[in-house]
Amino acid sequence: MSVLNIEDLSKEFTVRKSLTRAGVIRALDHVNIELREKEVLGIVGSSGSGKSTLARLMVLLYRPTSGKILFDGTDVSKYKGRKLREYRSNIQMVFQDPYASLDPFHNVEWHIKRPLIINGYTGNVKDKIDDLLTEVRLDPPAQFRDKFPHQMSGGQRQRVYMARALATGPKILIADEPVSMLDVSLRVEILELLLSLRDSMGISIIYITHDLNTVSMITDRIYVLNRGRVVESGSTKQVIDNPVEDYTRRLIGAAPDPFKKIEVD
Amino acid sequence: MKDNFKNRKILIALGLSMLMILSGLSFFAAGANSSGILVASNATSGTSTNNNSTLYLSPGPSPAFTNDFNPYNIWTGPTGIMGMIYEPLLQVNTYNGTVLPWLATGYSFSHNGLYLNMTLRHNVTFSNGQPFNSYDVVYTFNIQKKVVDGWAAIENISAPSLYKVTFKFYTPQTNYLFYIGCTAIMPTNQTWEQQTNSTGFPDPQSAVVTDPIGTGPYTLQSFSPQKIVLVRNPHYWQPGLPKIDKLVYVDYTSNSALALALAEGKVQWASVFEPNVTSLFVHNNPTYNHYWYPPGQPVTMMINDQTPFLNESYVRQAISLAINRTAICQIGEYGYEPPANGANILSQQLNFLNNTNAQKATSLAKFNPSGALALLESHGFKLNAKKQLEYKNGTLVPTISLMSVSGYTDWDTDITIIASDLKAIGINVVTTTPTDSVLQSDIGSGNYQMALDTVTGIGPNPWYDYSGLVGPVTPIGKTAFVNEERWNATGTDFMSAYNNFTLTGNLTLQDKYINEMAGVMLNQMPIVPLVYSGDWYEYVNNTIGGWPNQANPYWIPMPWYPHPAEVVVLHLYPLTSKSTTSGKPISTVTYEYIGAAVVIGIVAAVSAVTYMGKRQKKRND
Amino acid sequence: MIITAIPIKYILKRLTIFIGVFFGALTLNFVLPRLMPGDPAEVVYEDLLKDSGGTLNVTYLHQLESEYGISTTKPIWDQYFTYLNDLFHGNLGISISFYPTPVSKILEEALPWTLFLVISAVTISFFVGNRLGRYAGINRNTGKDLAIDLFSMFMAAFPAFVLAFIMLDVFSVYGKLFPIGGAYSSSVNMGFNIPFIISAMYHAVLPVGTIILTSLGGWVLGMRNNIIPNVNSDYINFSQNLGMKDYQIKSIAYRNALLPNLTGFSMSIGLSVSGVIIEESIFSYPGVGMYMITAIDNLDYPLLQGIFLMVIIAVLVGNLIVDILLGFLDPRIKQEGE
Amino acid sequence: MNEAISINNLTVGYHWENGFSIVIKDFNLDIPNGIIFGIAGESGSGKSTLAQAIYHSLKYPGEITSGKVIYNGIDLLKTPKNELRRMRAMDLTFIPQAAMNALNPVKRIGDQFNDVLEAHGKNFAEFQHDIIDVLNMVRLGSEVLNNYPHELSGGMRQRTVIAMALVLSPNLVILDEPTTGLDVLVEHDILVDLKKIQRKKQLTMIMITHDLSILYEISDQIAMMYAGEITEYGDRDTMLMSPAHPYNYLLLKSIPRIGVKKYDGIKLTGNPTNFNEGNKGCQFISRCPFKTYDCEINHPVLEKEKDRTHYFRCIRYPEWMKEQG
Amino acid sequence: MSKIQENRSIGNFRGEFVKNKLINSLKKLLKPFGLLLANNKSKAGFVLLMGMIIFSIVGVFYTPYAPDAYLFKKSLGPSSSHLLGTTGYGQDVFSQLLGGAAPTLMVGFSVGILGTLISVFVGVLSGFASKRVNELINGIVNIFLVIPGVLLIMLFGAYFLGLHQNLGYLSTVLILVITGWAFGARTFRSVTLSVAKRDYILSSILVGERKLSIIFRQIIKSIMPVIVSNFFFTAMYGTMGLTFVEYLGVGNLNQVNWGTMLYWAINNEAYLVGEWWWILPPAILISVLMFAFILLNFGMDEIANPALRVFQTKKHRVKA
Repeated sequence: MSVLNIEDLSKEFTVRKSLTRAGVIRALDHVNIELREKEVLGIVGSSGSGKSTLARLMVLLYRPTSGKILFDGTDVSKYKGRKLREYRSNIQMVFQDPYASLDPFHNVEWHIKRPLIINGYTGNVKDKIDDLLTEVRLDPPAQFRDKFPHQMSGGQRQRVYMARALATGPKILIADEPVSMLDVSLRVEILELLLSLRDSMGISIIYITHDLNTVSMITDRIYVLNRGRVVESGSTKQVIDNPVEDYTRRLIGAAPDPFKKIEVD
Repeated sequence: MKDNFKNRKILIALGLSMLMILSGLSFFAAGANSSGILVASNATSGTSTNNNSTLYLSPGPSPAFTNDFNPYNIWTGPTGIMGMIYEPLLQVNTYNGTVLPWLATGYSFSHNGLYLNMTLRHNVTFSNGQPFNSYDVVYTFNIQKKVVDGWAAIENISAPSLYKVTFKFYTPQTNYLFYIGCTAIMPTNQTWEQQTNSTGFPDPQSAVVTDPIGTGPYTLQSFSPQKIVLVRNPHYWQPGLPKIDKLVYVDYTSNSALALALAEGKVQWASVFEPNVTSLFVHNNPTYNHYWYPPGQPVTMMINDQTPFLNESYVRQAISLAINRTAICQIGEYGYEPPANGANILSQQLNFLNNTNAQKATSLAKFNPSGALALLESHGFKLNAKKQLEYKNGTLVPTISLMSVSGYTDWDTDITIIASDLKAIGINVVTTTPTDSVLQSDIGSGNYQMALDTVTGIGPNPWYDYSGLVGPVTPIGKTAFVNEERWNATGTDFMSAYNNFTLTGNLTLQDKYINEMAGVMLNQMPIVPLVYSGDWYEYVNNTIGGWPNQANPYWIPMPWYPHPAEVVVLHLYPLTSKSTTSGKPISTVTYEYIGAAVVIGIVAAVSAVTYMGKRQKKRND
Repeated sequence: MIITAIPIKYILKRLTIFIGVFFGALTLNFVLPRLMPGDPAEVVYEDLLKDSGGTLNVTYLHQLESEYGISTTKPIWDQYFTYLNDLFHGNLGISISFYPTPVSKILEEALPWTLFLVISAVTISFFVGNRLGRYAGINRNTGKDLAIDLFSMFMAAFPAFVLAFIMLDVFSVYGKLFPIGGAYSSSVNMGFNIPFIISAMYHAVLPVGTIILTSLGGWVLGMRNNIIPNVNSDYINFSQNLGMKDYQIKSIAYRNALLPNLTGFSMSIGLSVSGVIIEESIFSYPGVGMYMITAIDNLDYPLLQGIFLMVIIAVLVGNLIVDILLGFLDPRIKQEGE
Repeated sequence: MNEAISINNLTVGYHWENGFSIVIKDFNLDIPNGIIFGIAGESGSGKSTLAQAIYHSLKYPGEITSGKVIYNGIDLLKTPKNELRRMRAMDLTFIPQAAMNALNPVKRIGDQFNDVLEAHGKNFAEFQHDIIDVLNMVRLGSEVLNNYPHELSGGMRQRTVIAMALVLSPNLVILDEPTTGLDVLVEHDILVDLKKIQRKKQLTMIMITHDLSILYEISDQIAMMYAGEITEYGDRDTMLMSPAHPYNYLLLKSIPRIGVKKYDGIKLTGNPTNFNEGNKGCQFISRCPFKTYDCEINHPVLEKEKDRTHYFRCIRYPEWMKEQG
Repeated sequence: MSKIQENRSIGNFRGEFVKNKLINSLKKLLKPFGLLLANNKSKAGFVLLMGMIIFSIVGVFYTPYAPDAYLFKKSLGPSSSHLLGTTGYGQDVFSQLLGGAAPTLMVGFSVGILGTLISVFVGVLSGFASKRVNELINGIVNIFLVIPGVLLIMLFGAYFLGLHQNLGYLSTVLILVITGWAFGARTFRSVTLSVAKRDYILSSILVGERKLSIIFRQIIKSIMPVIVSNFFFTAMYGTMGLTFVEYLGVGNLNQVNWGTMLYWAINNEAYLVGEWWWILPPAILISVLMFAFILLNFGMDEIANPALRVFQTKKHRVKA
C-alpha cells in the first residue's frame, strides 16, 4: 500500500527577465514517485537535480505547477488553511542544518510542546515530551528538556528536531540530507535512529541525499534524480549493483570511500 | 605604470567631484541667460556727479526680491522701492495728516463733495521722456476700475483739460481724497502695454513689469534677487533733487542678518525688528548708528463680539482694565512699543480727541485690576473661593481662547502675559499659536474668541483708523473682510457719524464726528487695543545726512513705506566731510578672496597630506 | 539556475519604482495642502483689500478663486486632474505670498541654490565620511577609532540648527571670516564669471560645512560598521593569504563596504535636504528653505506644492542616479529579482 | 632537508567572552616533502585553527601563544610581516574553506589574477601563459577571466580559487576543507585534479578536512587529530589497514560505505570534544570504550611503532585490539 | 523523587510557586536591562540616560523658581541665586532646564515607543505577508523615506496648528511619529524577511503554527535587539524632532521644554549678544540625551550584529 503518490509532478519557477519577458526554470519535470507504507525511500541526486524542491513540494512549502500529490489516495496539492495544517501534521520534514532548524530563543521543551498543543494532543504533555525524547535516544529526558539549542551538539539538535517532527504524529518523515552537516562519528547513529523510528512508530521515511554511501545503508528503494527527472528507480541493491544510467554510474564512482584510492597517471 | 594609473584615478575622481559642484553653479549661468534675471536698463554710467553718493538700504528681511515693478501692486515685491519710481498725486503724512502737493498742485471738492477736482503739475516727464498729463491719471484710475472692479465709489474720471482731472462719486466721498491722492500714477496705454507685453487692458494685478517707467526721482538700473540698484532719474521734475545718486536695495533674509549688516554699516537705512538693538547696533558705533521707533498702528486684541460673555461691552472694558500694558511693552515688546490708548487710534492722532474722550482713552488703558473687578462685580459677577469668576447664579464664566501667530515671538509672549493678567480677575484663558494664515482665516470667519491682530486702518485722521473696524456684521462662518470682530453698532450713533464724515470737507465738522465716533468706541470697546506696534527704523549717518528722527520727525521714516520713503530720500544729502571707510563693499570682496584662498589652501593641504601618506605607505609595502 | 540579465532590466525596475513613488508623492502633494485649513483666495483678497484701502470690489474674490483652481463647487477628482494637467504643462500656479509671481519663477531662482548646497554637502560628506569610516574600521578598537566614533556620534547628537547658529556666531559675527548671509556678495554680478563663482563658493562654506559636520556621522559609522565584517570576510582572508599588499586589501574591503553604504544615499539625500531647508533660514541663504517657511506661514499652497514637488523630484532623481550607478558598480545586482 | 615544514610545540587558543581557551596544545609534526599529507579531525579538533596557525594567518580572537613553524629553515611565526607577505603565494599558499566566497564579488576574475601578480611585482602580460596553464590544469578555459565570480558555478569558483593560489608556483599548498559544500561529482573531479597537479609539479600538499573518506582517497600520509592533539599518524595504508588508536579505528568503522548495510560490534558514541585543559589523562577518554584507570592519569605521548613511520598516542595499544578481538 | 520529598514539595508548593514567580518576573523585568548593559557603548549610554531621567524626575517635583514666570531682571548672568542666569524675559534658566527635562524626555520616549510599535507592526507584517502586500507596504514606506522629514514636519505641524485646539504635546508626538516610523519599518521588513526564510520558521509553519503565533512567539524574539536598537533610534529622532518642531514654530511655544528654550533663546539672538547661559545649557543637555540614545542604539547594533562585537583583550591577557 502506498501512502504518498506523486503523479506527474512538475514545478516551474518564473524569473522575470525584463518588464515584458519572463524566463522559466523547470526544477521538476513530470516526476512520478511512490512511497509505500513503512518503507525507507531514497531520493538521490547531485545538487541542482531538484531533490530539495521535491521535498518542499511534498510538504507544500511550494505549490506544484502541474501534477498531483496523493496522500492516502486524495490529492492534497491545493489544500489550504485547516486542511493544509491537517495534512502537514501527517508529513514532517527534517532539515539539513541542525544549527538553523531550532529556534535559538526557545528550549527543547517548547520545541516539542508546540506541535503537541497545536495538534490538540489531549494526554499529559510533559509525559509525551519525555516519551518522544526517549524515542530519539535523548536519555534521560530530564537532562535535555530545559536545554537551549546552543547548549547541545549537532547530533543532539538533530534528535531534538526529530522529536519535534514526531510530535505531530506524522505518517511520513522527509529527511532532507539530515546528516551531511554532522560529524562523521555521529552520522551512523542518526541514520540508525531513522531506521528504528520506522520500526517502532511505523512511519514511512523519505531520505533525500547526494550520498550514495548512506543511501545504500538504510534505504529499501531509491529514485535517482537528474535535472528534475527521475532517471532510474528500483530496489536499492538492484540499482547500485547494476546501474543502467551513466549518471547513476558516475554517482557511484564518485561516492567517497576510504578504501578507494585516487590514482593518477 | 600601474601606480601612475591609480593616481590618475584619484585625479579623475577629484575632477569629477569639482565638476559636480561646478555643474550646480552652472545652473545660475543658464538661468541667468534664459530667464533674463539680469535686467540692465537706462545705463547711466555716463552721468557725471560731484561725489558719487550711494545709499545702501533694506526695506526689511525677505527671502529674495521679486522682479516685478507693477505700480498697482505697490505693496508687494520689493516694498517701498516703487515709491522711488512712481509718484502719487499728493504726499500724505499719515501720522499727522500733513499733505504735500506732489504731482497735483491743488485739489478742491465741488457739488457738496460729489466732485473732486485736481490741478496737475506742469513740466513733469516720465523717465522715458514722455510728458505727464491728465491722460495718464485718467488711464491709471480707469484701468483699475474697469479690470479689477476697483474704485467702486467713483462713477467716472474725466480730464477737462491737459492738467485738470475730475473725479465724480456716486455719493459725496471726501475721504477718497487720501486714497486717490496716494495712488501711484503710471504712464498711459502704450507704455503700459509695452511693459507688460500685452494689449488692451491687462489685469493690473497679475501683470508683471520688469522695466518700470515712472515720474519718480530714481530709475531701475539693475535687478537681481539679492540686489536692486536705482539711479537718479535725469528727468526728475524737482530741480537739484535727488542729492543721492544711487540707491542700492540689498536683500537680507533674516532679522539678525540685517541687524548685523546695519551694525557694520553695510546698510544705512533699514526697517527691522531687533530685540537687542542697543547692544547689537547702537553700541557698535554710537556716533553713527541710530534708531527711532515711532509708534504705529495699534496691536489690538480682537474680540469676537458675538461670543457669550464677551458680547457685553463692560466685560470688554474690564478686560482692557485688567491688562498690564506696561508689562506687555517691557517684557513682550522689549520696551519698544508703548502702551496704546483705549480709543483705537494712532498715538500721533490723539490730539483729535476732546478732553473727555482723551481722559477716558487713557483711563481705560491703564492697568487697574481692582477697577476691572469692581466693574464686573457691579454687573453681578463675583470671584469664588478659588478665585474664579462666576456669574450671579454661581456658574463659572467660560474659558476663553486667545490666539496669536506662531513665530511672532513678541505676541506669543504677550498672550501669556494677558492670560496671567486675566487669570488674576478670575477669567481662565487658553492660548494657542496657529500660523498667520490660519489666524487670519479664523478671524475672517469669526471662528475665534480673542486674538491678537492689527486691524486699524491707515490714514491721515482717526476716521481711517476706524475704517477697518466697522461695517455690516457678517454671520459667523462666512468670511468677513471688515468688522471681523462682528461688532453690532446699531443702537449707537457711530455709523451716522462715520457716514456723515465722508460727506463734508469741513475740518471742524469732521472733528466733531471723530469725537462722536471715539466716544462710542470707548463705551463699547469692540476690540481692546494693547500697544502701538513699532514702526522700526534704523539709520547710519556716516556718509549721508538729513534723516528724520525724534528731534526732527519731519516725515514717516520707514524705507518700506512707498510714498513717504520718497519724501525722506529727497531730504537726504551726502556728507562729504565725513566720508569714512565703513560700508564700502570693497572690503567684502577682499575678505572673500582671503576666505576662498584659505578654503582652497586647506583642501589642497589635506589632499596633499593624504596623497603623500598614500605614496609613503605604498613604498613601505 | 543562474539567469544572466542585462542591466537595462535593473534600470527599468528602478524606473518603475521611481514612477510609482513619484505618483504617490504627487498625490500626497495634492492631498496634504487641501487638508490644511484656510482659503488662499481669501487671503490674497484680504491683503489686496488692505493695500488698496478698502477700495477693491468683492467680485475680484471670485476671479481669484478661479485663478487658484480651488473652487469649492468642483469635485475633488476634477481638481486632481486639473492639478495633474497643469503639472504636465509646467504650470505650478501663482504664489500667494509673492502674488502675482508664478511659482515656477520663484523655484527657478531658489532651487539652484538649494541644489548647489545639497549636492556639495552630500558629495563632500560622502567622500570624507566614508574615508574616515574606513580609517576607523581598519584601525578598529584603537584610540583613533574611538576618537572618530565619539566625534561623529557627538556631531550627530548636537542639534543641527544650534550648531549652525554657533558656527555663524563664531565664524561670521565674531570671527568675521565668513559672510553672515546671502548666496553671493552684492558687489558681484550673477553669471558665469570667476568673481561670482568664488563669491558663491565662499558664501556656501558655512552652510555646507555645517551640513557636512552634522551628516558626517552617519557615513562614518555606517562605513565603519560595514567595513568591520568585511575585514573578516572570506575574500579578504583569501587576498591576505595570497600575499596582497595592504593598500590592495584596504581597497577591496572599502569597495565592498561602500556598496551597501551607497544604498544609504536615499536617506542621506532626504536628511541633507531637511538640513539645508533649516539652515537656509539661519544662514540667510536664498534657497527653497527660505521660501518654504514663508509659504507655510502664509498658507501658500501653490508655492508649497511647487517646493514639495521640486524637492521630491530632486531626491528621487538623486536616488535613481545612485541606484543606476549601483547597478553598474555592483555586478551582483544585475541578477536581482530572481 | 626532507621536511617541507615542521611544527614545533605549537600552542593556539581563542579569546572569548569568558577568557582565553586553548584549542591546540604543544603540537609537533614534521611533514615530508613532495607528498599529500592529510590531517583529519572532527569539529572541535582544532584542524582549521591549525591550518591558519601554520600559515600564520590566524586572526583575532585567535592567538598563537607559543611554538615554531619552520619552513625552509625559517620560523614563519617570527618572520616579519612584509617578508611573510612576499612568501605567500610564491613559496607557500593557502586554499581556504568555503572557497565559494573567497573571490572578491565586485571584480572580474582576470583583475583578481592581476591583483595577485601586482602584489608580488609581477606583470600580467608576462604571466598570461602561466595563468592559462594553471586554469587548464583545473579544467577551466581562459574565458573565465572575463567573468565575475557570481557568474560561475560553485565548482568553477573553487577551481578558480585553486588556480589563483597556484599561479605563482608555490612549493607548499595548504588546503583547508577545499571541497566542503560542493556537489559529489564536482568534489570527486577536483580531488582528482588536485592529485594530478601535485604529482605533476611535485608539490607538498597539506590537506585538512573532516571528511575521512576523501582524505583516505587522496592522501599519501595521514594524521588524525582529536581535541587539539594528534592521536595517530602514518602512511595512508598503515592507518587504514592497522589503526593503532581506538579513535581512528572506530571512526573508520563508522563510515557508511556502499554495500555495507550495517556494522556490528563496539560503536563510537558521544560527541566530539574540544581540548580540555583540566584533563590530565587522554583527551579521548570520554568516548573511548577501551579506557582503563591508567588512561585517566597519564597523558599518553606520541609513540612510534617499531620499524614503521607510524606514530600513535595510546598507552593501551595493542591491548585494546585484543579486547576488541 | 522519593515520597518524602514529594510531600515536602507539595507542602511548600504554594510558597515556592509565588517565590519563583516573583523571581521570574524580576528576572523578566531586568532582562531588557541586561541587554542594555551587554557592552560598553550601551553601558555608557544607559548611565547617561539614567542621569537624564533622574534629572527630569527631580524637575517634576522641584524647581528653584516657577519656570515660565517673568519674575526677575532680564538677561542676568549666572550667579548664586540664578545658577544659569535669567532669560531675556526674566525667567530663571536653571528652573526652565530642570522643569523642561521631563516633557523633553517624555516626547522622546513617546515617539520612540509609538514609532517603534508602528514600524514593528508594519515591518513585520510586510516581511511576513504575501508578496503583493509586501510590495505595497514597501512602496508606501519608500514614499515616506524619500520625502524629506522637515517638509512633512512643517506640513503636519501647520495642520495641527490650524486645528485651534491646544493638544499639548500630543500633536508634536503625532507629527514625529508620522514622520519617523518609516525608517524602522524598512529595517524590520528586511530583518523579518531574512528571519522568515530561516529553517526554524519554516519548521514552525510545518508543524502548523499560525502566522500570528510565529510572529509573536518567534520573530519578535529573534529581532528583539533590532527592536530595542530601533527604539533608541526613534527616541533620538523624537528628541531631535522636538527641537525641530519647536524651532520651526509649529509646536506649542508656551510650553517649557528644551526645544522651546532653544527657540526663545535663538529668537532673542542669545547667541549674538553673548547670553551663552541661555542657549548652551539646553543645547548641551539635548545633545547629551541624544548622545545617550545614539550610544544605546549603536550598542544594540553590535549585539544584533555579532560581526561588530569585540571582546576585551586586556582583561584576559594570555601569559605566553
